[in-house]
Amino acid sequence: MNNLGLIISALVIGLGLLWLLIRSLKGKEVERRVIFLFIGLSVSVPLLFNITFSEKATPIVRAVFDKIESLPPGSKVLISFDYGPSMAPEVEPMSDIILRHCMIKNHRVYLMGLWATGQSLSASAVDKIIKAEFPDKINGLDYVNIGYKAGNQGVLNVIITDFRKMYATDVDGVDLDSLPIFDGIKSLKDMNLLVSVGGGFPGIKEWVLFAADPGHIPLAGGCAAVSAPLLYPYYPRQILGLLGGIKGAAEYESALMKKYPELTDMPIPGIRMMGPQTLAHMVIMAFIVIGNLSFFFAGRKKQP
Amino acid sequence: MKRQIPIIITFIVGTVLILSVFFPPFERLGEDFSIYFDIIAVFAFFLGGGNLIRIHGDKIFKRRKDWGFSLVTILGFFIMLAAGLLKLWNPGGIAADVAATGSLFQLMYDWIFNPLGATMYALLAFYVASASYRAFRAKNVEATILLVAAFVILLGRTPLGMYVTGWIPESFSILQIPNMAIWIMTSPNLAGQRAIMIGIALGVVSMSLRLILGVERTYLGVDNE
Amino acid sequence: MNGSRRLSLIILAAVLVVFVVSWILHTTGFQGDGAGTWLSVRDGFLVTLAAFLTLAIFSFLYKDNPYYKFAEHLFVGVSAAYWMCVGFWSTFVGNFIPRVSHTLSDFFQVPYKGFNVFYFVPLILGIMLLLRLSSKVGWISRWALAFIVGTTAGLNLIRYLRTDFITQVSNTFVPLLVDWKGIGPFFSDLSLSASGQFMLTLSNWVIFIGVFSGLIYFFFSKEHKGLFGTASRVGIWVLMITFGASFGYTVMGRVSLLVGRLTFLFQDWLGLIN
Amino acid sequence: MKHKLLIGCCLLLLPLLAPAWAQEAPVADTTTDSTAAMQAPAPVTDLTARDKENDHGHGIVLEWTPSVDDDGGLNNVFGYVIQRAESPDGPFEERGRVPIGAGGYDDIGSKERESDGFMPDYVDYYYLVRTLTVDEAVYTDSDIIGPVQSYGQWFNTGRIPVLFFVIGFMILTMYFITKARGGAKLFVRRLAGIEAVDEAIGRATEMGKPILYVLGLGTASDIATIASFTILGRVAKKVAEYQTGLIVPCYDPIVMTVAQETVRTSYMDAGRPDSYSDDMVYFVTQSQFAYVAAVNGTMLRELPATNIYMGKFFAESLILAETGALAGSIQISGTDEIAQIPFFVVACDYTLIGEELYAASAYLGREPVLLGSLKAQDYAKAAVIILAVIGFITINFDWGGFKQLFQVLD
Repeated sequence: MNNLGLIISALVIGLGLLWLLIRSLKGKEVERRVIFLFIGLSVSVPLLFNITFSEKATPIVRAVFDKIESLPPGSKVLISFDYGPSMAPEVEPMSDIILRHCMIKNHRVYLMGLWATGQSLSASAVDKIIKAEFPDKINGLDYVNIGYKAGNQGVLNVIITDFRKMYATDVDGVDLDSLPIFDGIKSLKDMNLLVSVGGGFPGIKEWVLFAADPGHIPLAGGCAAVSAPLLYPYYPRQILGLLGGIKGAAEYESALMKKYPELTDMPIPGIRMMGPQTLAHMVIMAFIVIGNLSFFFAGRKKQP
Repeated sequence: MKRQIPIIITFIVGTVLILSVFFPPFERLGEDFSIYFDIIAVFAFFLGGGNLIRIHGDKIFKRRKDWGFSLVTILGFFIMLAAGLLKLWNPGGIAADVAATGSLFQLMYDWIFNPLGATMYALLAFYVASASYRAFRAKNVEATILLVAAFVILLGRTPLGMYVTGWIPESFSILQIPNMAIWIMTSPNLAGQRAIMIGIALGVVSMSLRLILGVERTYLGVDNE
Repeated sequence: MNGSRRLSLIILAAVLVVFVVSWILHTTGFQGDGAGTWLSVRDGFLVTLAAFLTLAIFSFLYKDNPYYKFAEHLFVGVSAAYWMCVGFWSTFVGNFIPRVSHTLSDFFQVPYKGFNVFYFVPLILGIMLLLRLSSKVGWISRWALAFIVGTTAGLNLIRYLRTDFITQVSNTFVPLLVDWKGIGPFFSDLSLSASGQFMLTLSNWVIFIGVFSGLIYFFFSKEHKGLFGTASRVGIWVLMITFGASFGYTVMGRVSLLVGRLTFLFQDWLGLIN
Repeated sequence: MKHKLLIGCCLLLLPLLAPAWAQEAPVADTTTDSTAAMQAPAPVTDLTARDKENDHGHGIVLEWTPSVDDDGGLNNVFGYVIQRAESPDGPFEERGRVPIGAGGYDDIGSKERESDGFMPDYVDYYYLVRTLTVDEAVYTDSDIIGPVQSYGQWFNTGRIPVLFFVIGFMILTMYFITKARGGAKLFVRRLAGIEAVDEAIGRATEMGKPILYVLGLGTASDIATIASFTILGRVAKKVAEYQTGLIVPCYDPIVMTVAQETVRTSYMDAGRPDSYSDDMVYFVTQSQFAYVAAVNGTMLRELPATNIYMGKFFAESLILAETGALAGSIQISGTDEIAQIPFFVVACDYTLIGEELYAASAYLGREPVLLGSLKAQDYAKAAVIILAVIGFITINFDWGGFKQLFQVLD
């Protein structure tokens, strides 16, 4: 289905563009409705045929993937859910895919949140990914969800010296000391990697200033597209890598798929959302190129 | 008299509001005045609604072109107005939120207002494309700069940018198109926006002063000077 | 003329058939009780109506047509009433009534917040505005306008000066050289990261020169000639980069709006994808 | 020339007189570990309480030195609780909590007498700060301080920089207006967008087609909309002279009222009061996309020769401009909505960028008073450039004080 759809859409859109190119080189302007038709097609065809593009991971995304990939199994990774439902469509694919990757690599995962809304989102991630896809993982041994605590960056200030000062129990009310996953874990400094997914306040910036920097702990981040440029100056010294917007999520998903081709039925919301957008972008760029070619080769004399 | 009093009102109200910022006891004046403005706006709705009925009613009675469609407007207007003001089908009665689930008002909002608005908004995808095709031509230096900046950003937001320039080593990573796109957004783009913003701020300040001093008065239907 | 009339009748018939078929298909069945059946029939109609209105708006891309006109006129009527109702309940009943009348507050079941004589100011001004409809005392509506404009001018003057002007100016004070560590490291790391001083330094220069020349472009009382003209030209270029970049950046967001609408059509209406 | 220099210098120096502000207290990193967990921590010291400055009362500022066991010593501090009472013997109620490392708290109450959190002025309050550990039962209270009262100030010194700018700008404007009234010739550069308006009206007359004037989505409380009225007044006058059609669909009822007034007056000034009808300026709806849908329809049905968009515009800017281009109209636009300027620049024939929109109203009038205010704007811009250069230099010599002069306290 996917291949057939790809071939059909490539043929339709490719040949169409070629026809337009030839036409415009002859000096004929492209009618607006044709452009509209192309945009409509380039968005609906990938939607209908579920066409996706494999993304090539940019170094800044690659760095996060490589870090999780290169950590030895059983490494301790903390994922913080620092977002709410309104930001979720854009950043939830990131926390999902990173959590999944950690599970595949058999890391020990600690989930928490600096946003009150993060707690239900981390709980749903546990149900959706760990319980559904990795049923043999044991709560308290392979993963734990310690939930949300109020205090914004103050929380980080405390748990960088001692988890137990802030968190007496996990979300289910189980004493941290009775959880095997917390054996020998005193503070954030015992983590091999911190991941903050969010971007508002408190978010990645607070993780840099109050945890990663003072504790010299590796930190990776995932954030909405709008906040990515603001976080860029922290890379790579203070953030080892960053997933920016749905595109970052898509790049990560494709890196994971490439590494583990056996994961055929893994949900890939990032890549799926990128499909229509990418095609539409390319069509728009093709139109700009065609417009300029016709302007230079054919229409120059006629244009004002 | 008819011309002087409005200008004096503008002067007094404007000056008082400016001064209130510096004197804490009067700080909330601005807030209060904004609430007054909202209330005045509700009265203005009568003007607006009345005007709408007049324009479309006129079309219907005089059987002007497309009068049938004006009937659609009038019907839509009155049904929605009744649904909202009388809270028809509202499960909570008069105390409930006007858009409570199950009310006619909410149904019309969800299935008429919302799809129409969202679709109008979605038309933008088409217009963005046609505008870029039509306007992004390297006609002169300015247009070329515009074109190149837009193109780099577009490329940077698709996988294509990475495929083309991904091989460039990390130490020259600025030459990778996605990074170049980020840099354009954070540096020259920021500079341009800031220049415009400072300009606008000065323009607003100057215009406000002109209004308060009464030298700009077209809005009163009075010609300047 | 006759041909085109016949064509539009055929299209109208086709649209009606599709509408009715869709309505029937989306009516998920007849539940035992009357209420369930009614809800199902209603929901089938609403989904079909929403899809019809969506397509009617999209048809405008081809050309102006009666279906678009219908959707447009319906939209205008419904939306005008929508905002009137929201304004009435939230501002008039929510803010005004609780400050002027205990009886009315009780009637509308909103908590009475105590009488405040100042709330008669907007009442009086609002009535003045309505007097516009009379040709004899219409001039008095200008007093209300003068009040609105005075408020606008006073509030905006300070607001813009504080947030846009003063902060933006002070944000432009940036160092010209960021962490100078010698020529070698300066040119060997051309990346956006914090260790790439070259880009950090370049960015600061670009921001400074960009703001500087951009402002020069906005000079009105000096002829743009000579050195001044060059600076203003650089200013236009910076503005053009800004416009191009913002335009390109927005495209993706706009496309996702269309994805949302098409998902409604393909998924909720036609059931083609899940 | 001397005057100009003097005024310029004054404007530059004004902010220097404003007080500088201290930066936020640095937040400590807690890096040392500790084993003593459940021992009572040392109390906070040097606790002070005073009225909050520059407000209308109802606020008290507390400051203290954190416990020695916060980031050091026993290292068992979890946070601080601020408690308040109306007598030194209590009862104390909790007013707020702050995390470790914090050395201050603003206790701000409600100003509303009716509300629950009302904090009256001129009432004696007593405060203490409790140093918490993770164990709720283990804590140490500080000494009780007080009495302290909150009260309002008459003048907000924190906003002095703004006041300086307001006064400076006012002096500049007044100066140039007086000068212009005195007959001095003031040059104003050409604004292509505005010159195109006259041309476009002529074209519409030749073609026998109307002009569509869109005031945007602003309300009468947007300066951009008010600037647009001035331009509308001018357009309407020309239109009345040429006997061309004019269509002004409005989004806001108050804007419609003002626009009707403006257009009517222009027709009167042009000596054609009978050509005016209230149907030219009408209300559409107060909903963004419904308004756009209707204006779009109007464009394709009436096929106006010229579309003028001036005022506040949002996402609809491109929908309007592209439909207008499709209808083959000449398009002139102007907005101060930064995010929308790119779309207008791309899709319209002429665009007034930001500040140019405000300048246009002065430019159109050509009256000395208005031109004088433009001149003042330019001087302010020159001052910005000079300030930026000074800021640039001071930052590069690590003298941060200059930048701090621009801090405006809320």
